Amino acid sequence: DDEGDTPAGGGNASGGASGQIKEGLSVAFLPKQVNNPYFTVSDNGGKSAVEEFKGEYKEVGPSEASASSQVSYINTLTQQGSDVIVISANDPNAICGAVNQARQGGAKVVTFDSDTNKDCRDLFVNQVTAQGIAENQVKLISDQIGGAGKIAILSATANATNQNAWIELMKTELKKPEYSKIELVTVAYGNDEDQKSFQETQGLLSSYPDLKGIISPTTVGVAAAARYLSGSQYKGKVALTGLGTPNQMREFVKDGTVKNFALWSPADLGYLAAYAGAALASGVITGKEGEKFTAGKLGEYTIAADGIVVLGPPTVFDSSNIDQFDF
Amino acid sequence: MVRELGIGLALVLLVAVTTIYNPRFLNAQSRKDLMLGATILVVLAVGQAIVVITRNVDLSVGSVLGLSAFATGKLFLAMSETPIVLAVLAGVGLGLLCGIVNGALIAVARVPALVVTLGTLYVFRGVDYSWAAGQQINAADMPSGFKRMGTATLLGIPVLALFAIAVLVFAGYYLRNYRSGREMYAIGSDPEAARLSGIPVGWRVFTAMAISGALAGLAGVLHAARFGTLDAAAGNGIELQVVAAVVVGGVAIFGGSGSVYGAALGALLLSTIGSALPVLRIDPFWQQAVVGALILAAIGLDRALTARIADRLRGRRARGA
Amino acid sequence: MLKRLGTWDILVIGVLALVVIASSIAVDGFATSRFWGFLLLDVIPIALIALPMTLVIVTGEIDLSVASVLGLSSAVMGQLWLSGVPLPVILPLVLVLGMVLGAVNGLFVTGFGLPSLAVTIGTLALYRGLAYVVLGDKAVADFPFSWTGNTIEALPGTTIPWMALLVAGLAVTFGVVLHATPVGRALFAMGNNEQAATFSGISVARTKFWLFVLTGAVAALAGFFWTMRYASARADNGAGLELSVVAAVLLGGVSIFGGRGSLIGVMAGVLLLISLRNALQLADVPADTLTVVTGALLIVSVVGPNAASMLRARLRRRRPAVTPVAGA
Amino acid sequence: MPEQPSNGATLLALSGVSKSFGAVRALVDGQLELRAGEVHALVGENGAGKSTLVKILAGVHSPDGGVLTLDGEPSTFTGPADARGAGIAVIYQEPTLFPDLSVTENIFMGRQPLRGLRRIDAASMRRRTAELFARLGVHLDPDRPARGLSIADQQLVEIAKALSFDARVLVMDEPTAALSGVEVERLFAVVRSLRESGAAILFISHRFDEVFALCQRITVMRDGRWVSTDRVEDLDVGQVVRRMVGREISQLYPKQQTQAGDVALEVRDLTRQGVFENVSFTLRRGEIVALAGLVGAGRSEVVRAVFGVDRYDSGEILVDGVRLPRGKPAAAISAGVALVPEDRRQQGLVMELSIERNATLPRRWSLARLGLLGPRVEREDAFGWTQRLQVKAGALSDPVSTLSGGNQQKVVLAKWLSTSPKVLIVDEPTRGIDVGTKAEVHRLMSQLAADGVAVLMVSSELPEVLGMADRVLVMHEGRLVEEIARERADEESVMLAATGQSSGGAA
Ligand SMILES: Nc1ncnc2c1ncn2[C@@H]1O[C@H](COP(=O)(O)OP(=O)(O)OP(=O)(O)O)[C@@H](O)[C@H]1O
Ligand SMILES: Nc1ncnc2c1ncn2[C@@H]1O[C@H](COP(=O)(O)OP(=O)(O)OP(=O)(O)O)[C@@H](O)[C@H]1O
Ligand SMILES: [Mg+2]
Ligand SMILES: [Mg+2]
Repeated sequence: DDEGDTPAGGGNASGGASGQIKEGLSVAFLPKQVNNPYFTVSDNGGKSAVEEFKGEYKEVGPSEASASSQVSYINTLTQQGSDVIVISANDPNAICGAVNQARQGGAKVVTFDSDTNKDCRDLFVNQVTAQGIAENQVKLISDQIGGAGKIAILSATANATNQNAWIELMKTELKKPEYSKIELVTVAYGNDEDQKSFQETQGLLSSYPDLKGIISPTTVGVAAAARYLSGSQYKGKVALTGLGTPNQMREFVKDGTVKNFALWSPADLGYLAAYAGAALASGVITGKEGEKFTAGKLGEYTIAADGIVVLGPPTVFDSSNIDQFDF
Repeated sequence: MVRELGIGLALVLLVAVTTIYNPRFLNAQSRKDLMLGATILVVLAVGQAIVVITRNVDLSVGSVLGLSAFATGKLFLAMSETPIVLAVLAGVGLGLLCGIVNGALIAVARVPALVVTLGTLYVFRGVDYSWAAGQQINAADMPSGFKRMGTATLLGIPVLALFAIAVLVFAGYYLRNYRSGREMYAIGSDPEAARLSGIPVGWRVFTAMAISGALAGLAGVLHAARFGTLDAAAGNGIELQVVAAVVVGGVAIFGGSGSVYGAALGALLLSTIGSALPVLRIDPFWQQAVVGALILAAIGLDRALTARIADRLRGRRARGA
Repeated sequence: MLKRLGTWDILVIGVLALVVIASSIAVDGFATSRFWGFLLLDVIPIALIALPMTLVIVTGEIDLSVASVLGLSSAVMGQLWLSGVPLPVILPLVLVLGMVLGAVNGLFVTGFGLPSLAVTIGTLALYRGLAYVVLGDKAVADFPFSWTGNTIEALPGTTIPWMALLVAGLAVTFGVVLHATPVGRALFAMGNNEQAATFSGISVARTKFWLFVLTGAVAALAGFFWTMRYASARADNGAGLELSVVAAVLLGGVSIFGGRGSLIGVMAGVLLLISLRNALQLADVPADTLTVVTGALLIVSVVGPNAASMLRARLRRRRPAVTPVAGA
Repeated sequence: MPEQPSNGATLLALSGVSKSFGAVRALVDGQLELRAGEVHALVGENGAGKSTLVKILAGVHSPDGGVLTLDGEPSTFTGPADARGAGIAVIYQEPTLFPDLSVTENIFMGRQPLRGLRRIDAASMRRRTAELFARLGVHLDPDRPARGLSIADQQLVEIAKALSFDARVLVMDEPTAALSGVEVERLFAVVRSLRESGAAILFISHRFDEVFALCQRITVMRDGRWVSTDRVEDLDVGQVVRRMVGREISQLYPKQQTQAGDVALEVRDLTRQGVFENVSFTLRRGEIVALAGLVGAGRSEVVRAVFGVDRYDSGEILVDGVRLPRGKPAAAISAGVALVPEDRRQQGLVMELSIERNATLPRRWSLARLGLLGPRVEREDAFGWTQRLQVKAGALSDPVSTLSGGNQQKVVLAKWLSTSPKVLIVDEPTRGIDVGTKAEVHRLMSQLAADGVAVLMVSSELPEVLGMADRVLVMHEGRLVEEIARERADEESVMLAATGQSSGGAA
């Protein structure tokens, strides 16, 4: 990797160059759960960013995804005086108190992947806009089923904020005239557990014999659904798309179960979050809407309303490009 | 036998009701899914039943499963040409090793199984996590032959389920027809009397723990074959489900009675509930509560049955002299 | 007073002191009042539930449903709050709920004579399931700060949360009940030998029943604390906590077969478990290693004393030990 | 008397064998010689060390000292499996069945007949069980579980188990204790045929008629020591008893004459289906009433029901004219009833608790001040009675499990005497305690009766019954069959009633 600026967007007075980021910042990544491969990839993205701006990187976190143990780790980071805490929240509220204590102690807090309440953090690095996901997913499934038929959604948990926002927008999207022949019959919840998602897929296909397609906007769900389909009589007959990682889905794209699916780059997400945190800690930005900063190789980003930075549109993976990715 | 019959009946009833509601619940695909869904729990329940029959318990099975599943993946990563037989043996061997650790602590140091296996539940899982270090092994990393095993069928029965059936039949036959098997029941029934009868109590308990470990190891390999995607969290928290399956299956938690067939039926019942509730479109939030209520109902029923039998026997005691 | 402590209590307290001293020297930030403030907040729920759990295990039973009672209480709190019930009313309601849940356990165990391990595995699933039924996957988070903030408020001029003081008070109460009252004597007696206890005029079943009720109430109280501390009522609150509590109680020297243990040991065990965990966390030891350490500690705590006494026996005289096989 | 044995070779012998459990010296000098074709009796008081000796023969205990010779070779057993391998079959005093397993499996556990691939041959196992039962005249379903068998049936299964060995040495520790005459006769027939085929048999019993009818030689033990071994022809019952006890029996029972007062306890028509039926009796202040009968007659069940530990189906119990509620020991205690149970290890004491806590357990509430038990309250209180009963212990805070059996028994007595009972029920009060202490206990009971306490004593020891009681109530198979006044009570009258042969009797 070259660590020079990418000439995207061009230098602007209020935006900073990466050169202005202080050296030696301590940046801690606190994923929902260590040992979760998705977070391992994105934290490693963050690690390469921290190495670029010569900070101290570390990853800490609980081995089970619970808010209470995350709080304990936030407390620890507070005591250790971390400059930047990059966190993916297990609960939007439960960690608020601890996070705010960390901020009072001088830390800058950036959430990524999964946000807290907006007054508990300085910035939220969003993988993609909800609107973007909704448009993308509906378009993918519509193309696969030929624009007509019954579809279902296999979501994560019923209270997953981002999932619910996406599903709402998908419903709106489906009202558009070009999708008028598509009917969304139900939303099932696989709780982001492999086995549960697997069983829910099975249940969907039993309950709706004429189901044409499934959207599963969660990596666990789409992989479980794909695995179910590929080993069943529905393989190739029921379309499936969603958000998944290339490594998990490669198999199913190659055997024809899944035509295409989408995802952002988790590594880039971590990378951007690290830069955002460093920019905050270095005083390059304060978190106000409209401020700009440069995130290494990804180029320049602008802070949107409510302190949100959006990574970019998702990548669509299919058999032609999937082998170019490894995460 | 009465107990097994009761659970079998409950199972038939559940399948019948679900099928009436939605006939596709019993089509070829769905039958296969049901069997596959039960496979891992059945294998674990068989091992757990053997342990519980000796008046012990093994809470570490979930962690052993996770460790073995991940090891299988790692093995294929290191040598993608590994023959399937070898992978299975490796997984079983690793599980056996864990079981030996448990068994040695319990039988040699003479400490309660509950505490030891609660400890190794943490230790094995921690080792698993450190080893994995957040790595995920994907379906693409596994040889296709191994993955085919995960979905292939033989005479309409999934190959993985055949493993479970083989384990079940073998264990059932062993417990019924071999001296050491019967001695496990004797130990659970009255450890002190077992000692007086010259039964090598420590050694048998050790063996039971080792078997449970080995079967958890096998379950890990089956998990790897079935799910393809692996991380270190496989089998997390499954131990209570396994104990529940065993208890629902009529194996007395204080040892001495019950059968592996009952335990397997218990596992089948629990996993079938898991599959049936979505098909019945029952609010997913109710599922866990239903499972809990069922466990209570099963052990309550079991006790009622035992009490009735005891009463009948007491009545017969009117022996003239 | 000191000479009344058992050897195990002294050992646990000694190890705790060792951990504290070693960590103060080796781990940056350990010997700070802020660390101990955080630590005590983490200790509170486990310590709280460990109190009645100690009594339950001393009588030879176990209650694995405590964390689910905590979760169900939290869920019910959330639902009540959503439907406009004020918190001062919610608190007693939740305590009553905990008592009812505990009574169900107690009924199954003492009324129907079922093994508590099996019963409470069942209610562990049932209560957690009911928590989801009540609140679904929602989180209720709009509790007033006057409550959530006050729950974790420190005593003026210190970092010690006032709740910790409350728990300490409860611990003293439980300690006195267990070690210096007729009730405590009865608990030890029935844990050692239920039959002999019955022959001494102790109502074993009734005592156990009320113990389960008490455990339910305290678990519900812990649920209230949990909800307030994290300002979030959720059905999955405290999931898996039962194993931590049992581990801490066993580490404190309570015998899983009943009849042996002390509350001082248990409190030292809880502190040892949490302070070791937090200290290692502060020293950036990965979570995986923490898991291993927890398990190893538990194993050593049971194997250690046994191995020592077996060794002593072997040294003294060579004769076969008459030990029944370990039970479930 | 049967004919001479086929040969007299010594199969198994013990000499100078000793065994201690902590401070209890169960066996000091055990001697025994079992010859082929001979039935050998071992007699001695409770606690003389007979069962301990049996367990050494069975390989359950390894002796602290002494020699065990098998076919003339010194050997050691490291476990029950060794003894079994040497052809020794043992019937233990307490049945050791597996309640969850079938009767057949119980008989053949660990030695099931095998067929190909070392599999258990269930059919032949069941067939052999049926044969054994036929031989013993037992009517039991071979497939029924052992749970719920009566003590007698359990004992029969144990006998069948021992017979199934085809053992060279058969050891029977009180096999007939729970059996009735018919079964005893069948057993004896089987034992005699075994003897004729050249087996060596050890027979332990407290019934001298059986001993004299079946055995060729008698070994007497006292306080863990061998006393004598003689041929039956050279002995009579009186000699055996003297050797067992070591002194004249009359010295043992210092009975004070007392005046019977008001009725303290009245039991009316107490019935528990299948256990005891229509038991009625009264107990007056100052009286010692003995409840005699064979083991298994239901005496313990009756007194447990009176105390409220066991349930009963009908009838009523009055203390000082006030009815006791059912199933509430606490109520019985506060009404002034005390029960010293027969099994001190299981029922009398909490073995892991200290002496002081055991001794004060029933009175823990009355000792508490403001609901609290201070650190010294129990010790001070326990001191009185333990001192008076001369409990030998290091400290009162030691666990009661560290005491010798006799001292444990004293602690149980102290525990109940300190409640100042109006009605004292003692079940086998002197089981397992040494001769000296026994006299002390007897003196104490006399003293209490003299002080106006009503004493109900369950005892299997006839001399104790005859020596202590003002009246003897005799139970047979769950019914109260006789009431015998002190003057008319003798060994014969009590034994006749107890074995159900008195047929009405004069009362
Ligand atoms: N496991 C043990 N631990 C401690 N003491 C024991 C143990 N077994 C026996 N004793 C003691 O050893 C002594 C001898 O007991 P043993 O059972 O051999 O007597 P016994 O002659 O069989 O009496 P009985 O006629 O009542 O059966 C008794 O005082 C008893 O309490
Ligand atoms: N566990 C049991 N299950 C079934 N029946 C039993 C059991 N224990 C005792 N009995 C029966 O109850 C009756 C009374 O037994 P118990 O031993 O109490 O009599 P006892 O006269 O007190 O004799 P002991 O001298 O042994 O104290 C007997 O017929 C016996 O067979
Ligand atoms: Mg004896
Ligand atoms: Mg008796």
